Amino acid sequence: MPKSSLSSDQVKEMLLQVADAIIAAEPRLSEADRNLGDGDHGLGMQRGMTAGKEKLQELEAGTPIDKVFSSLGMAMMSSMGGASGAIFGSYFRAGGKALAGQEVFDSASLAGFLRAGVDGVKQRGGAKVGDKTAVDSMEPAAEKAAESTALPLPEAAAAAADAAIAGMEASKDMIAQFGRAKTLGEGCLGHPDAGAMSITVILGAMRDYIQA
Amino acid sequence: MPKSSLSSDQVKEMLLQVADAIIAAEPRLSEADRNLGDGDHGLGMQRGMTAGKEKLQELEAGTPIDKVFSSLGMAMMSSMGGASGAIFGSYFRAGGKALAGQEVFDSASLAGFLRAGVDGVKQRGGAKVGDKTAVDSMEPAAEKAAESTALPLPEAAAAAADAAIAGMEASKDMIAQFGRAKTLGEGCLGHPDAGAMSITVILGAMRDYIQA
Amino acid sequence: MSKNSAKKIINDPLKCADELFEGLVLAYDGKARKVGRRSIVMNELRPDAPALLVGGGAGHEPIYHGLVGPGMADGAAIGDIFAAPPPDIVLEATEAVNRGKGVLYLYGNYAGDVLNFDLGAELAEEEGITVKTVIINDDVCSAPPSEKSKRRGVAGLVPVVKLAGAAAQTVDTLEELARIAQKAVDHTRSVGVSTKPGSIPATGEPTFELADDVIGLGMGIHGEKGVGLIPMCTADELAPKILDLLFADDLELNAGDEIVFFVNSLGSTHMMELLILLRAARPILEAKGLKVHQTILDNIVTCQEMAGVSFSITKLDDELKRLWDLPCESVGYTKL
Amino acid sequence: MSKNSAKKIINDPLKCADELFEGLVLAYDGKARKVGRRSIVMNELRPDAPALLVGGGAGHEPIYHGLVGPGMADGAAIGDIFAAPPPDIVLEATEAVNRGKGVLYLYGNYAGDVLNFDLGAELAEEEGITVKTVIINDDVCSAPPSEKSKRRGVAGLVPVVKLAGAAAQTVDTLEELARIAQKAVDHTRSVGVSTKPGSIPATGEPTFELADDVIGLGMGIHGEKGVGLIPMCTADELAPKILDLLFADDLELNAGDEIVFFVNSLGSTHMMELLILLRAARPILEAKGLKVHQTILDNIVTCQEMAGVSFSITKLDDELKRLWDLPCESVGYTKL
Ligand SMILES: Nc1ncnc2c1ncn2[C@@H]1O[C@H](COP(=O)(O)OP(=O)(O)O)[C@@H](O)[C@H]1O
Ligand SMILES: Nc1ncnc2c1ncn2[C@@H]1O[C@H](COP(=O)(O)OP(=O)(O)O)[C@@H](O)[C@H]1O
Ligand SMILES: [Mg+2]
Ligand SMILES: [Mg+2]
Ligand SMILES: [Mg+2]
Ligand SMILES: [Mg+2]
Repeated sequence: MPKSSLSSDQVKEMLLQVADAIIAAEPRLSEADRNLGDGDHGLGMQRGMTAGKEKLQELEAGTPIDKVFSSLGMAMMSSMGGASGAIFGSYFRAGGKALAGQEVFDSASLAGFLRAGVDGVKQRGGAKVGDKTAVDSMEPAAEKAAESTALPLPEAAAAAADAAIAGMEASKDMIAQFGRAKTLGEGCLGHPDAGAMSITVILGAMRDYIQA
Repeated sequence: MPKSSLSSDQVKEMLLQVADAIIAAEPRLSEADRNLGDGDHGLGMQRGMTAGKEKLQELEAGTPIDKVFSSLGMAMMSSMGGASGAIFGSYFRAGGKALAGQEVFDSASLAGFLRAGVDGVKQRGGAKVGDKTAVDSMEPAAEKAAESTALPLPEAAAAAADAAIAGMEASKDMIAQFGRAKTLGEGCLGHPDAGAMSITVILGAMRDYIQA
Repeated sequence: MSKNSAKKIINDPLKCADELFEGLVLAYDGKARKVGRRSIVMNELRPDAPALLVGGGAGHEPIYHGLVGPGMADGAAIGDIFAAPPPDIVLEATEAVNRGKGVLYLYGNYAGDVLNFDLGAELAEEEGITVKTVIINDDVCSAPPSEKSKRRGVAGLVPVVKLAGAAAQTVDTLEELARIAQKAVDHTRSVGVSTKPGSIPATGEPTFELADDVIGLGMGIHGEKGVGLIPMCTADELAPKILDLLFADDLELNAGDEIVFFVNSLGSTHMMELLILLRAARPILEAKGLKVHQTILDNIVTCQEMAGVSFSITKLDDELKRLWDLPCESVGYTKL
Repeated sequence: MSKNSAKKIINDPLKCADELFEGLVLAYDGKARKVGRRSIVMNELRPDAPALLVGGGAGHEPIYHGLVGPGMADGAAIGDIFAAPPPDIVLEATEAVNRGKGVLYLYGNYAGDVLNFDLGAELAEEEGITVKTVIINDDVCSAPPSEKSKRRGVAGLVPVVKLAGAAAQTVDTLEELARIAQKAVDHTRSVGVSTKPGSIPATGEPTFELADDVIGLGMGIHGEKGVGLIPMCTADELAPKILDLLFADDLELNAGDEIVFFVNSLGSTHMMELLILLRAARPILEAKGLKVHQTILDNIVTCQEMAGVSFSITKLDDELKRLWDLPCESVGYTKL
């Protein structure tokens, strides 16, 4: 049954499913990075989410929502390394921080998480929309979620997930300014950014959990 | 027209043809060495015969027969290196020495050359018949030539060349005791020795020159 | 255990980074030790001196973590295969090498390394440790001179770490150490080519494609694009192409200048080819009036399965030359 | 120019030996010089001392000719690819290293090397130079201990040349030098494996075949047959197999013995794998009570394109340990 809001334990359950979705998507994510980078993005995300699952499972029942998110972020940051360890770690940590004090996770929380997350990433990495990075999925998802705070959570989550996909699609036409792909120039064209693809997997899995 | 004996200049001409025959046989000789050794026998022989040709061409007309042979041997020894540089260098040097003072090359000279050549090789390398080395072609050729001193040179040369082939064929059934193949044990079986194959090329080219 | 099509002698392809790290600690024969999760630090450190910390992803051995030793780096923070070390590993290494005089981070210019070392520096500053950073960006073909901050760090890191390591044995302040390291970077340029793709142990798949009849000119050590593809050619044709790119860059090289000339193999290119390339390159260097103070030929900056070479030039002034001539020892580079 | 299917950066495949030699002379940065046709000799030689001459075929770089230097060999006689140097090259090198105290020939046990060095020795004796010969035969898998004269020389030549090189810096007679070199040989054993075939530059063809799912256990450095083929396996499975073969041989290794442990790559096996193998091997050495005095991990004894590794153990007694601890420098191996 679609969930209109989540308890902290449900958030944890959701993030465990997010982790499984990323782990399952490893070959696709690595393949995307092979086209533009060094081919290890899926492996890094898999490593980060495997560590994240362990960390999430250790959390006591009722751990505050912000801590649930930031625990995942910390686990990713310290297990992954690489660009995406810092980027996705910051995403969940900064996004989580915005939810301090919140006892349920609803459409507004989603918007708050996505906005603070992408802002944290932009501050950390300096990339902006159009640079062919994960930001190209993060930013439209955050914008869409901000427009959708009046909608029920399942619809808001779906809208955000769709926006992330559109962002990833848009990244195909961009020339990279960050990361290993930045020296490819026009050689980038036609390939989506691997980190943006990870964001679509993450938001897709959140939507699936919320809608199920 | 078949030649019943050779002048020293004809010996030189014959050895130039021997050199060309070996150079042309390079792929076959290397292939034989790939089966049992390190695959370079043809290359080494090619190098040696190329140097040998140069040396032969520099010789003045009328250079004594023994010097013609030993010049080739010296050129091979100092350009090839490897087992076959020493072995084939010794063959032509020791074989040539036996012809000192001879003004024509006839059936008896052939027998003298082949005997002294194989004895020099045996003394240098310590291999005997059955050890799967060039000696397995050299020795039967020398024996056959010794039996054929009463025959005209073209027939004696043909008999020696045939004996060398038979020796190479026999080497297929031997287990190597020398050179790189010695650790192969039964893995040697079925493959002819590369150095023995070179001897068949050398004696075959001598026969062809003498018979032509 | 994932499949590994590259026929490598390993165990679990996903554990390569941890296991090679354990091997590396043993390779130091008791002169360096494991610290924390995945850092390596010399046992004997010069007291009251600024520290030199290097680091980066694994899979390029012996760099960076094989460059720890007397006269080289004091320690290294090590990431997973092709992944910069996470901030907590940077922190654990920072704490272990610090002797109260601060720590210089010296690493190659890759997004992941910059992000993680910066995060590590923030954590270290919270612990009261002063950190300075010098980023190695010697790869001429990755961006024009006007955009140096976009240039990658490649094989030039070896002479740079050697020079900074010598400085770390002699100077007393972090500022001095950083100044010299930056000078070593400013005086170093590299151009690389690739002939065969690399692979990641976890997948065994080639990380890029390269036809049999082409060479990637200016390619990075993961196969990042450079100046373009050129037809497969001879050593005598390739050496001047590489040197032309080096000479065209903004490091002034004048007749009489002394240099370190480093011919690096990406790993699957053998020493014979390095020697034949050196034979082609040296007369060109000499024709330009350059004096080779030291030649290095080795595979020190590598990439799993990858074949290719790079030339690095480090121009020595009096200060750098004095530092160069000090001895050093490490798993990756040793000099009497 | 013959075809060269191995995608190597060379020029004329038939000129590789000459050209790598020219490159090698340059790599020595003026410390060694070209002598005669294809020999390399140190410029500064200890006066009135017995000389150490090494040599062999090319294509295995950096050995042998890359092992010339202070504390290593005085000179090297170099053959063509995979071919021992001819006698006149041995002679030219002999004359150049001799300082009136005679010359020790130290090389690997291959038919071609024995034949040509013996011929060279005869020529040298004619010139009044005393020559002694010590033949390196460390390859355990090439013959049983009862037939040591049939054993090949493989990677163990590196510690042997290092020890003999140190001796050449310290002893005064050829007899002493030969005694120590022979002791180093007697104290050294190696076992190698191969995972991918080599090739000869002139043909570019693989010199042997090896299926993707097998490893040649005990194979020589040209792919010569060893103990047999085993299924492709992990580093943790392979290390004990190699060590068992070493331990089963006739070099007594007892608890408390100190050793040099050398993990060599045949060239296309990367450092990561050497490190992972070292991690697997060291606990087994320690369980036997052996003390590793020095670990060496490198590709010093190689074969064009070939992948594979070997373990070499040199047992140090007091005399060898003292010699081991002396510094040395060369293109192929340097130690502080
Ligand atoms: N500055 C940045 N801001 C946002 N995302 C970035 C930045 N730099 C890199 N990334 C993301 O990281 C991804 C690559 O991650 P990964 O392959 O794991 O790291 P690495 O580049 O170290 O191999 C890119 O596809 C991109 O989405
Ligand atoms: N002791 C020996 N006596 C006679 N022939 C020998 C001896 N050792 C080796 N050979 C010959 O040399 C051949 C190999 O020559 P080659 O491949 O050129 O040398 P290498 O073994 O140095 O690569 C063998 O096939 C064999 O015929
Ligand atoms: Mg990547
Ligand atoms: Mg051969
Ligand atoms: Mg990476
Ligand atoms: Mg050979």
